[in-house]
Amino acid sequence: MSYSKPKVGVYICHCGTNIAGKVDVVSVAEYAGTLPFVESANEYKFMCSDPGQQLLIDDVREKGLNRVVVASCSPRMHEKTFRKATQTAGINPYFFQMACIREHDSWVTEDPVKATAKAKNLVRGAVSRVLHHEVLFSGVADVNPNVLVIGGGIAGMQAALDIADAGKKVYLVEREPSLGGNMLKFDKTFPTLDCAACIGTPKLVSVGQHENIELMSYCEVENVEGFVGNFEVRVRQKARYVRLDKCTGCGDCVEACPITIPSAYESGLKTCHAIGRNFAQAIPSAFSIQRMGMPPCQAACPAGVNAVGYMTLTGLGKFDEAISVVRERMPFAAICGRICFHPCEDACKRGQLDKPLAICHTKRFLGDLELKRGVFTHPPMKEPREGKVGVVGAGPAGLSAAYYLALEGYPVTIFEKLPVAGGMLAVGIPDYRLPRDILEAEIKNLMDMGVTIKTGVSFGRDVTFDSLKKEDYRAFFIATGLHRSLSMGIEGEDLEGVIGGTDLLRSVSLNKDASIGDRVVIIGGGNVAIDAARTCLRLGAGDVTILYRRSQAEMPAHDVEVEEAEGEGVKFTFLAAPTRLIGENGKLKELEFLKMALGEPDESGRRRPTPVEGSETIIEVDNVVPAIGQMPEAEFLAGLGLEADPKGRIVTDEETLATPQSGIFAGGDCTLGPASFVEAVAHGRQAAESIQSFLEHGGLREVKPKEKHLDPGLTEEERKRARPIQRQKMPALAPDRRNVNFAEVELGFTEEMAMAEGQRCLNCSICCQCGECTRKCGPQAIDLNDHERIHELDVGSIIVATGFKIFDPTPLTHYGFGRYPEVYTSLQFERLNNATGPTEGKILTKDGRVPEKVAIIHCVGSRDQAYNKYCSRVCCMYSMKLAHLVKEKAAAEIYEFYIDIRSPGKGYEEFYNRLQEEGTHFIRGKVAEVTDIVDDPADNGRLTVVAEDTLARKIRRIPVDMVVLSVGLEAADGVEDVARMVGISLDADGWINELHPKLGPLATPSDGIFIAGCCQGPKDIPDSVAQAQGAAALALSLISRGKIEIEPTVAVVNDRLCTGCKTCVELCAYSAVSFSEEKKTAFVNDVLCKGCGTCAAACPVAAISVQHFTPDQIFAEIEGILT
Amino acid sequence: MSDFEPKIIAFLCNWCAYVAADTAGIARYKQKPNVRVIRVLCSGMVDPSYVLKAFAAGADAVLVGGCHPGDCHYISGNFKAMRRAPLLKKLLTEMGVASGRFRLEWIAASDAPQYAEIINEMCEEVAGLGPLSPSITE
Amino acid sequence: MPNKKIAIFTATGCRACENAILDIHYQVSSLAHCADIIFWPYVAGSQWSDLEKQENIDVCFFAGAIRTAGDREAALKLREKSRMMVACGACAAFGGIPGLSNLNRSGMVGGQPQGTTDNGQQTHEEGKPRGLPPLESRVSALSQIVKADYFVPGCPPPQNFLWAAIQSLVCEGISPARLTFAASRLPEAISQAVSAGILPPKGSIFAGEKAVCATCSRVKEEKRFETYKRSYQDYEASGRCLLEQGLLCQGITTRGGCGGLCTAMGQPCRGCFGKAENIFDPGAKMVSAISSTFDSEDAQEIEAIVDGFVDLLGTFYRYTLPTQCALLSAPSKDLKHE
Amino acid sequence: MKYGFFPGCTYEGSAGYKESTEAVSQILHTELVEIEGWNCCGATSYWSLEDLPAVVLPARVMALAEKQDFKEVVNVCNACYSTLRKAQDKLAKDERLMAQVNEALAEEGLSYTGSTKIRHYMEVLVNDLDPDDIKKHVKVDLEALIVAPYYGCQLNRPWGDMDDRQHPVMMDRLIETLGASVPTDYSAKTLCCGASHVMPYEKNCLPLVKRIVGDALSKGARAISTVCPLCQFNVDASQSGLDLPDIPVLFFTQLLGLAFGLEEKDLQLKKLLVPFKTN
Repeated sequence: MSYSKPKVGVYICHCGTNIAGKVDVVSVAEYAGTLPFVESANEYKFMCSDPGQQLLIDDVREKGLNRVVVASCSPRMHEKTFRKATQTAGINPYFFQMACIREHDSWVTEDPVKATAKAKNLVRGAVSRVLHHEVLFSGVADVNPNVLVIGGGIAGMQAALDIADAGKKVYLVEREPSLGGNMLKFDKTFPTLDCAACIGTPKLVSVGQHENIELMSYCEVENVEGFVGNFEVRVRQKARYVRLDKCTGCGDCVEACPITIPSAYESGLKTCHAIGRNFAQAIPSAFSIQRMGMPPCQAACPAGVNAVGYMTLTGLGKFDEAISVVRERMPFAAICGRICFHPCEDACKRGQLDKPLAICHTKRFLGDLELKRGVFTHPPMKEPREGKVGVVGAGPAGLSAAYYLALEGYPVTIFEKLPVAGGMLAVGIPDYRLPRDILEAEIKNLMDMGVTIKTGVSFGRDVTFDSLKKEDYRAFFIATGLHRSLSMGIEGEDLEGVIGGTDLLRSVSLNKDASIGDRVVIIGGGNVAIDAARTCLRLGAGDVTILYRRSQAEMPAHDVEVEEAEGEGVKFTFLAAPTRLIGENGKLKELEFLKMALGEPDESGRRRPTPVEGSETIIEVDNVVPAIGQMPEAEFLAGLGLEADPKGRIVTDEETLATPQSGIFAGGDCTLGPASFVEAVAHGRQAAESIQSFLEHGGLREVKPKEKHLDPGLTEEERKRARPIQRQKMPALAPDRRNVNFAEVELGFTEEMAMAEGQRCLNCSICCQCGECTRKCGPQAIDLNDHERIHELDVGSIIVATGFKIFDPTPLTHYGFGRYPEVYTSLQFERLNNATGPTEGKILTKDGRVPEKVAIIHCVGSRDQAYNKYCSRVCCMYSMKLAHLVKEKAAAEIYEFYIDIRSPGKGYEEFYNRLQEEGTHFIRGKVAEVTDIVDDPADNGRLTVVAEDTLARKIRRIPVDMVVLSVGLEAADGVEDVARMVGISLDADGWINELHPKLGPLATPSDGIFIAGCCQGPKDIPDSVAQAQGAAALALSLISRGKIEIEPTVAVVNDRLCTGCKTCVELCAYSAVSFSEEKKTAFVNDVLCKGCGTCAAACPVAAISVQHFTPDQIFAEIEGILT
Repeated sequence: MSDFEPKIIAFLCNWCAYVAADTAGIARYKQKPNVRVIRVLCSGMVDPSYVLKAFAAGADAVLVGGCHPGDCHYISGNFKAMRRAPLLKKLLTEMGVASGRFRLEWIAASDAPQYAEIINEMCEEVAGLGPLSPSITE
Repeated sequence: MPNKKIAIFTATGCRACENAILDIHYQVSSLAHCADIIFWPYVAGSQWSDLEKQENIDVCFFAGAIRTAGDREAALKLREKSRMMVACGACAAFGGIPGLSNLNRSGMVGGQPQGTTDNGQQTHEEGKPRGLPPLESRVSALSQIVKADYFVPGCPPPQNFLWAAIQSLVCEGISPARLTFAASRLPEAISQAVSAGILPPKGSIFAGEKAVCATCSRVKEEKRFETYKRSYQDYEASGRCLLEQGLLCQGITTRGGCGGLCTAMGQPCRGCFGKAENIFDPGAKMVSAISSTFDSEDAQEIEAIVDGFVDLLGTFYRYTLPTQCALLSAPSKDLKHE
Repeated sequence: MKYGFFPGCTYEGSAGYKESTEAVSQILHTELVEIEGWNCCGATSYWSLEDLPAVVLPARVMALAEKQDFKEVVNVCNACYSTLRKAQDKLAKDERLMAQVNEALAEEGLSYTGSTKIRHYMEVLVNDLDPDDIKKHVKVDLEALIVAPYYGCQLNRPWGDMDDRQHPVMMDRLIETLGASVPTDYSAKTLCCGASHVMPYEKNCLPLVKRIVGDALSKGARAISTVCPLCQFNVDASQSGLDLPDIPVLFFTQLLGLAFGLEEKDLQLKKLLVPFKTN
């Protein structure tokens, strides 16, 4: 039909007397007849009745109307009805407009005249609006039949089962390692007293076995996108470390686990291990490992050595196991244990409590022990493989690379220029810090693994890449370190008596001596300077001074060593820089230096020293040892054709250590500049991995997912866990000036000390990956390298069943929870009652007595202005259930302190009566305090519950053995995130808002999102199950509809006007508005658009409008109403 | 002022405020007859132009009703309304429209009594202010 | 065909519009070909007496706002004689800068300023005004006094649109080729009419179709309004969208066509082309667009941002107060006519 | 630091509170400047009878403080403290009453705005001083001394903005700062001592004191420390009526004095009914 000239039909409804009783409907109809474009105006008793609708339809057909207005009840009531009628009459349903003259007028206006006038206004508004209506059609989209259920408690399980039974696919996401939620923690259920486990576990099993249910335990929903019928969900699978498919649930691992922590599942009444299972019937039955993330010590270690792992094992005296943990990432325990600057200890959380663990010393102990025993523990070696690898330089980097390559089964040869292997370890670090025999022993271990070390071979001269490639070496690792001392660039450096720090140390190491006079000045503040100084003392120098241009704070040398040096008598002159060396016939005689002042910080962040004018000082010296840094032999690198940076370091890829030349890798000091031993070892491993993947598949190692670090803050939990043991003191030679020699200063831990140290570990990561369980696990189900995974799901609807958590009563200090051991939360008490609980269901006090008197306090955290104002609904009933159980099991006197008893529900009131008959004392009054002060000495050791008995009108002080706090329910943690993701809202108390409190309790304002159980508010098991089944039905009906209608009330952009100013883009809560780069205008995705009109309102040029709510339609209504 | 019957336009969001208005009706909360409700999908949809239009067309006051912050059916539409109100008020004041003549209220679906209260109180106030005659204020 | 008779006049205004007409350069010659300028006091020194002689004028380009009794008289007189009346420039079209005096309630508008003749009439003999005629109670745009047929907005109007208007109204499409440069930015309907040499629909506005933003050369990233800035404050003169930097640039709500001249120079748009096509009230839209993107959901913070704003009326209706402010404008004549 | 000081009626009469407070505040440089012309706070009696006088009395004290421009009024008595605060709260909420009160005060040319902050000296020491500064003055080693910190019921209730209502720890910290120790978990910290009821209803009040003393003894305390003259008096005096070993009840200021090595004249320990024996 054509809509050329609007012909409007207006229908005024009497709604019996509801409208007509107040509004003069006849005069309204007459008035309507006078309005422009109105062809026909009628009133009728009940427009919504069939005859009423028929009247409308016939009228439209006969008079050829093309617009319809009905003035009656609220459009929320009958808009759909009349739209259908309009459609049936043969015109577009959106050519209909409704005026609400009942709820907004006849029912609320007192004066009939004014009511009638108002009705006329509203009708006129509707008429002038409908003239501007446009033809609209609602769109359709398919519904994906898969359903996501969030939460594996009783509600979630039930919903999943019902949907799965209907033959639809369900993804059930549970964040705990196993199903069951809170219900499975309970003992009996009220009022029928059937046991929760007995009715719960069958559900677990059927969920676990159902072919249509994909159970995703230990998972969390991370993101939800899309719209009803077509949600895209991202789920994060937490690392379980146990393979579900392999674990048989035998439990051998649990005995093996050295970690013991309070069990969260048993709400702290019992301890558990890092690996475990909440209860025997758990589904999935597979165990899981609790790991908080990478502990600070391991995170801090450049080589990533698993310190917690071997510390824990050492604590147990399992030294062999401990050393093998060390060797996973550290080839040289004894060496590392001596010379490492142990960043792990700086990071150790125990440091926040008293002193960090002596990780380094313990490692040394393990290494020494092994050497003493003459064994060498290392991870199993792989089968020999093809591909010879040449390593240049037998320093820590080279050796470590060789170690890891050898483990992988590659033949490795190390070429070392010096006559000895070890690099700086051998010729840089003096004996008194690292005895030669230790070094040699650990290097020998390497050679026993099959590594060849060729000393005295100068790479580039004796052998070259080409010569070796001919011997089919397939890859090379350059780790030649830094050996050349930097010159100070001042006059007189060539004088006799000036000897470079590293040169000094080298010559001393190689031939145990160097001619050193009495007065020696060392230049520099690094470790080499300190080593040089202490070495000079040992060579007999009488007066050894370290000259450093900055202050002590800026010294790069490690504090420990500075202290030791001072202890031995080394002098320090800070803020002084040499300017000139004065000699006499070629021999050094005097040193001139300038005083320095600290200026602005330089690029290294340290404050730059600036000379103080005229502060020249001259002192007499026999030797000057410049130790201001080292550099690689430049010409050597040039010889190899390797690119070097300005500082002479080899340029490599940071991640893979590959040089531009294929097959050639470089690491250690020659790429890092002066770095530490452990960093060199780390580089060695890094290189080994790169080289392996290079040899395996020509490519380079892809980056593995890294474990996230755990929060370095010390938790209360850990504070409690800490064993009261002092940090063990390292026995050392007395720093007595007279007998300073090359004998080692530190003497090492005893077994007892090591064990004590190990026991100090807080196990902040919980699982320490010590590998005890893996060794015990028959089916090899444990994979300690497991990591987080992301799953993508496509579903059509989502059921949120995130449940509740109990109120934490700690803040109510007057109830003494946490202060008096015999004050329990109701959930703890459930566990106490539960046969699988800490006491196998016996009611016992912490000191094992059977209680004679038990008090149960109602409304803890509920009906309380200070906490939650709402009633938690289940507390009265479960309190009485607990009362009954205690009476049954312990024959104790029970005192229930209540405000009101609320027992609405089938058999509930009867249960209350039963309890009264059983002789439970019900005392009506809120408890003032629970105290350990007793009036009668006979009650010593008991708790006194003080309350006003409001019925007896007196204060009661009742001594009891146990107090149970009937804590209220609160929305589960993280529900706000879930709500945000699925686009629904929470009420003030944190519960999810349902669509309608009466008529839409399971639906939400977001289509396709349904709710069940306690996430919507406190409720008991039957209600939760009922809701679950209801929600399942809603999901299924959505699925069986197959298609969803998309309202045409969506925003549309008028490209002719849109300027592309992007005002609207960021405003859309559904990201439905985007900016089209080619058209330079905004674009609305009408599938995502919900029609809220925020963009339209904001559009500065009114280029966007929401269909059926366009400005001209609204304006027309305004004018209609007002003119 | 007693004979003066102000005309008040109320833009109510479909999910909270409008429902409250309906519920108020069902509960028969008596209200002054001066308010005319215009249904919008969300308070975030109420373009200040609508408000000016209403005033220009002869309204003596305008009420915008939306869901409480956090409860918006469209997640955050009501926050947009909340952002607009103060600047709009400022513009209106400069135009000589007393601040009592424009109100933004959070009215939950269950707030029927509050709704009736707001309506009556607003009618009172506006009746007191008298008919709107916009003029420049300095 | 006979030459068109045209008149050019400025009421209360700065005469920049008339200069803009001169700015069509060599095209003045082609204007001369098809038109006789029979009344142009500013350039031709015409007298009102010259006008009296004419019984009719084809096109009158009327600039300036109606502020005095004299202005009103001139408007009525010219309307009476002219077949087509073109409101030329922001003042004639919307009230313009003089219109801002409507903001002033304290009686400056209206009354008898010094130097007016006792009968308040301004006589035009020898074009020597003896004083100012009395002021109107409120400043109006041309269309609020008499019906205006066409509008060329801008302060002053860019010469290409002026030329487009002259071409189509005066030359009626002679050498339309010359037009293309101007037509390019004109709304479909007008440019077609212009190039076809027929009259554009009455009420046509010789300006762009989209708002200024569309042709602004600045980079729009994300609208998030943090704090109100004024143009003397520190901001990126080049590059990022000025509004996104906190300046109240009205390019988002203002009819375009200028090509974003000011914004390109780092000056926020002041809205001299009036509100864009679909807008009910420019102030309301500015409020909505800006406040919707306030970078806060906290009532106090929002209040704080709003406190920063000053003189919303004077800013949002700088050129349009008499005509485009929904609450404060008098209706325009052409509404009455239809 | 300078504070307006409201001694209250019982200050001077109580066993060494005045002397020790003066001596200690001098050492700790917390100058307590007595509010000139102060009057009795009215204590609890009026509250149950008539609002206006109940409020006017404390209001006058605070008005005086305002006039003598003290930002803060320091009390040493729980009753004074809570009465002043109660009045302050009541007046803040009740404009009518406020007007009446000011009308009354106007008689003396005083007015009350509610600007002064009401504080207790013990809380001042804990919050305004650095514990290390207090430590500096400690001369006597009290390590062996176990002191039960008894706060009384009015200090932090109903407000609870000073510390935990039920189990405050401020004084515990203070005592530890002095080198003495507190019993683990003294449960009677905030029980009521019977206050003024001790006189008329002695037999009802004895059990109250018994709990305070009994718990202290059973938790191994050798002394009880109080912050309120009435608390001190009740707990000290009532012990004769208890079948329990005696335990001395000191003012916290006396305890500070002991630690600072002050002499008897500053401490007036002899005035305690249950004698306190050093060593």
